[in-house]
Amino acid sequence: MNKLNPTQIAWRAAQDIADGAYVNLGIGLPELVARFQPPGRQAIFHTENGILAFGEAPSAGQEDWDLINAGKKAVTLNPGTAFFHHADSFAMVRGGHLDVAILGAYEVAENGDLANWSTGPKGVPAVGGAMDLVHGAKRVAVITGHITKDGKAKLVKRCTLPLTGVQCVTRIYTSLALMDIEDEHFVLREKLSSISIDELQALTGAELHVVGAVADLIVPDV
Amino acid sequence: MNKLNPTQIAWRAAQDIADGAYVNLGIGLPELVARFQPPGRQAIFHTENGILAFGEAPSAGQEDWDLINAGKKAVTLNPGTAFFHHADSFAMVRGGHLDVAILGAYEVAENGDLANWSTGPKGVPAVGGAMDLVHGAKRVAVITGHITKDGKAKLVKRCTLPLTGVQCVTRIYTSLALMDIEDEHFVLREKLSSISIDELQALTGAELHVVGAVADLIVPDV
Amino acid sequence: MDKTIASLREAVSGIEDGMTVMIGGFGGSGAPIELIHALIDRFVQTGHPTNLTVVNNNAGNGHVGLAALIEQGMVSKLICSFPRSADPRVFTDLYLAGKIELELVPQGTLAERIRAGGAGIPAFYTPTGYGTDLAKGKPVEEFEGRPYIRERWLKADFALVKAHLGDTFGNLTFNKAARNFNPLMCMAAQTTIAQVSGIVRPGDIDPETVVTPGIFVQGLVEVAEPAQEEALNRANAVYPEFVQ
Amino acid sequence: MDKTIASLREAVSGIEDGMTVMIGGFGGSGAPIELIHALIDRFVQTGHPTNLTVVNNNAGNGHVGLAALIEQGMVSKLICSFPRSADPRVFTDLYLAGKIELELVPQGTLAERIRAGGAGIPAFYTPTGYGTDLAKGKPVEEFEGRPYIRERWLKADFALVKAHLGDTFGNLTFNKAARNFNPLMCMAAQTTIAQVSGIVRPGDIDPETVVTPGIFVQGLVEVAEPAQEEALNRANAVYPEFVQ
Repeated sequence: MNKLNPTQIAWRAAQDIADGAYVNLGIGLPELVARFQPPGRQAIFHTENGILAFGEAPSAGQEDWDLINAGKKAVTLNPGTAFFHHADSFAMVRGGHLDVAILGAYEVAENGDLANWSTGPKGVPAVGGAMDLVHGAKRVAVITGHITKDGKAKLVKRCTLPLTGVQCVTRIYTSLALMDIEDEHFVLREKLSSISIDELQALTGAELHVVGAVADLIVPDV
Repeated sequence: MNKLNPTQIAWRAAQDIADGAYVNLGIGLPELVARFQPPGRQAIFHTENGILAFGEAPSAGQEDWDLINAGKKAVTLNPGTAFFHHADSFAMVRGGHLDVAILGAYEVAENGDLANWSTGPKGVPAVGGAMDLVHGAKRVAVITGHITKDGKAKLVKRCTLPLTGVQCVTRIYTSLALMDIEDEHFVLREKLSSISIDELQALTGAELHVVGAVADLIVPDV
Repeated sequence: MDKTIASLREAVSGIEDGMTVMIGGFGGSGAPIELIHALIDRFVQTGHPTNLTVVNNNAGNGHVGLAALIEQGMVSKLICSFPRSADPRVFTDLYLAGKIELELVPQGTLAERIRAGGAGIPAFYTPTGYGTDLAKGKPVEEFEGRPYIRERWLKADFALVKAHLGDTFGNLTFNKAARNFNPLMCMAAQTTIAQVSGIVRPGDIDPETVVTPGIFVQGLVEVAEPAQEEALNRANAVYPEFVQ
Repeated sequence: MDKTIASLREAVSGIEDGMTVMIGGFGGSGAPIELIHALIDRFVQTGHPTNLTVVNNNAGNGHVGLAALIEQGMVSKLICSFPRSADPRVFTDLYLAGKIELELVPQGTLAERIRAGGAGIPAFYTPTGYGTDLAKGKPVEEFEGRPYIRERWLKADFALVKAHLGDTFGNLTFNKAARNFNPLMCMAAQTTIAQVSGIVRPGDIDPETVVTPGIFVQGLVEVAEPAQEEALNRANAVYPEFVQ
C-alpha cells in the first residue's frame, strides 16, 4: 500500500504551523516536524525542560549535556533563546500559551481522547509532560501511522488503552490522511489519491465523516 | 510615665534577630529595627516588592525610584542583593522562608490574633502584604506603644478591630515591656524597672502571666 | 517574527470598553506611565475605552499614570492590595462617593492569583486571610491540621507592563525592583504590551538573564526615556496637561 | 554569614533514614552527581541513610548518580514523571520485583507540586490528568465549565541541587537547561544543599541575574569540575567503583 513515511507525515504537519507560532513537539516522530518550516515562517520551539527557541542538534562530539531537549538529546542555541525553570515551563504549557503541541499516539478516539503514554499495566509506567500538553496547548495535533504495525486501527471509536487526556485532539496527520475532530467525529480533510474513501474507512476504527471536499494529500519526497 | 521611645522599642526587637536571619520589617515603626543589628550579626532584609539584602536609604537626590521598599521609600543595594518578582517574593513569605516578621499593631489579643490593617468600615481599606506575612514568617513579632495615644489598651483579650490574622503573634515589644504569647496568654518576660507589675497590668487589656523571673527591660538611649 | 509596535497609540488600540487590564508596577516603580497616558489620550479623543477593570497593586498617586486614568472616569473597578499612596485623593474621592468599585486582595494573594491565571491553575489554597473579613464567602479547607481558604485565578484581556530591554521576540529584562508584578501580568493576559527602554535583536539579551520569555509578550513599544511617577509627582504634574 | 560547607561528605551528613530528598536535574542535565555519590559513600561506610523517598523527574540512567543510589537499595520510594532512560535497568528490575515504590506524576504537576510546597500553597487545581488513571482518588471540581483535579504540595527534608555559581549568601545561577527542577526544589526543602562550580563573594553575581535567591539555600559546596551523567554513562562508569 502506498503511504507516507514518517518524515513525510511530519512535513505535512509542519505546513500548518504559522509564522511566529510557539510549538511543542513530542519525543520521537513529532521532533521531525522542526525540519520542515515553510520558507518565510519562523516557529519558536518549546521544550519542557526549560528552553524556548532552541536550535538543531549539534554535530557529534559538540554536545553540551546541559543543553538538551525533553528527549534528552543535545540541542543548540538560536538567537532569542530563553532559559527558565520547570514551573515556568509548564505555566507556558498549562496556561494556554503554546499555539500547538504535536504528539505521537497509540490510539486516538473520535471524541478526541488520546492514549499515548501507557500500553497497559505491564512494565514500568512513564508519563512525562504529555498529560500537561494535551490540556494546555491551544491546538493539540497527533502525527501517527494510520494503523499499527500489525494492522490494527489506531483511530478508534473509544480508546482501549489508558488515556493521556480527554477530548483534547483536534487534528490527526497519518500516513494516509489528514482528519479533524469535530463534534466527536473524525472529519476527513485530505487523503492520498491512491486510496479510496472506502479503503481508508476499512483501516479506521470509527466512522469517517466527509464534510465538503476531500483534498489530495500531496507531500514531496522527503 | 517613663517609657521607651519608638526607636528604643526597635532597638530591643533588633537584639532578638540572629545572625543570618531573613527578616521582613513592616512599614513605619518596624523599619527602625534595621538600624540596630548587634555587632557581629548580619540579618538579611526582605521587602515584599522583590528585593533581598537591600541597604539603607540613599542621601537626598540620590534616589533611584526603581529601587524602593514596600513603603515606597528609596533604598540602596548591598553586596549579595537579589531581585525577584512578586510571586517569588510571596513564596518566600507564605512558604515559611522568613525567620521573622516584625509588624506594627492596632491591637494584639492574648490568643495571638493581630489587628493592624483596618480601623473599621470608614475610609478606604488597604491591606498590602500584612495578611501574608502573619501566616508565613516562622516568627511574627509586634512592636507597638503599650497603650494608644488616648490611653486605651492595645494588648487585649479579643481584638475588636478587623483581624489581620488569627493566632499568629508570638512576641510583643512595647514601650513598657516584652511579652510572649504562649497557650493563648500574655506571658511577661521583661518590663521597665520603673513600673510595677500591677501598674503594667492596669495598662493591659488581658491578664499578664508571670512564669519565672521577669527581667528588667534595659535599653540604651537611642 | 518581530513584535515591535511602532507607536504608543497603536500599542493600546486594542483595549475596548469593559475589558480587564492589568497594569504593572508597585507604586511608581515599574509603572508603564507612557502606555497609561496613551490610553488616556485615546479616551480624551474618542471617549473609549471606559468601564475598565484595572488590576494593580495600588490605586495611583497624584494626578499622573494610574491616578490620571482613574481621574478620567475610565475605571469602574479596581482590584488591588493597597489603595493608599502619598496622594491618593483621586481614588479616595471616587471610592467614598461610590463611583468606583474596589476588590481588596492581600498582596501575596494578588500576586499568586495573577500567576495562577498565567499558569492555568484555576484555584489554589492559601493560609493568607483565613479568619479575616477578606475571607468571607470563600471556601475553607483544612490540610494537615491547618485551615486555608481557596482563591481563584485572575486573568486579563490586556496587560500593560514596563520592562527594561526587550528583544523582538518579546524576551524581557527589568530594572531592579521595577520587576515586581510585571512578569506575572505578562503571563496572565490574553495580550501583553510591554514598554521598554530599548528594543534589541534576538540574541542581544543573554538567554540566562531573560526574566520574561517572549511567549508571554505579544507587543513591544520603545519608550527610550520613560518618566518616573515619583519624579512627576514631585513636580506636581497633572495628566493630561491642561490645555487652554 | 557564609553558607559554604567544606566538603561533600559534610554537605550530606544531615540526611537521615526515612527522609524525603529532592534531587535536581532532568536526566543528567543539572543532576548533582557528586552530592549523590557522597551520599552513597556514607551509606557504604555506615549503612545510612536508607529507606529514602526520592523526588526526581526520572529514575536514573546506567549505574551512576541517581541510578547508583537506587542500585544501593537506599531508596524505598521514587516520585517522578518518567522512570525511563537509555539504560533504566536498575530501577526497572527493582520495580518489577516489587522492591521499590513508584508514585508517577505528570511532569508539569510534579513541578507545580514542588513549587507549591515551596510557596506555602497546600493544594491547587489543574486540568492535567483529568479523566486518566493518574487522577484516581483525587477530588474533581469544575471551574467555568471545565473539570480540574486537585493536587497537593510536595515538600522535602533535603534538596540536593546542582547550580553554576553561588555566592556565600546562597544566591545561585544555573547553566543553560540544567536549571530545570533545581530552583523549585531549592524552595521546597527544609534544607537545600547546592553543589556549585564556583563559590564567589556576595556582590559577584549581578542581582538581576540571580535565579535562586539565597533565602532558599542553606548550604553550598564547591565542585569545580562536576561530572556529567551522560559522559559517565558513555564511559560505562559504575559507582561506587568496584574495588578488589
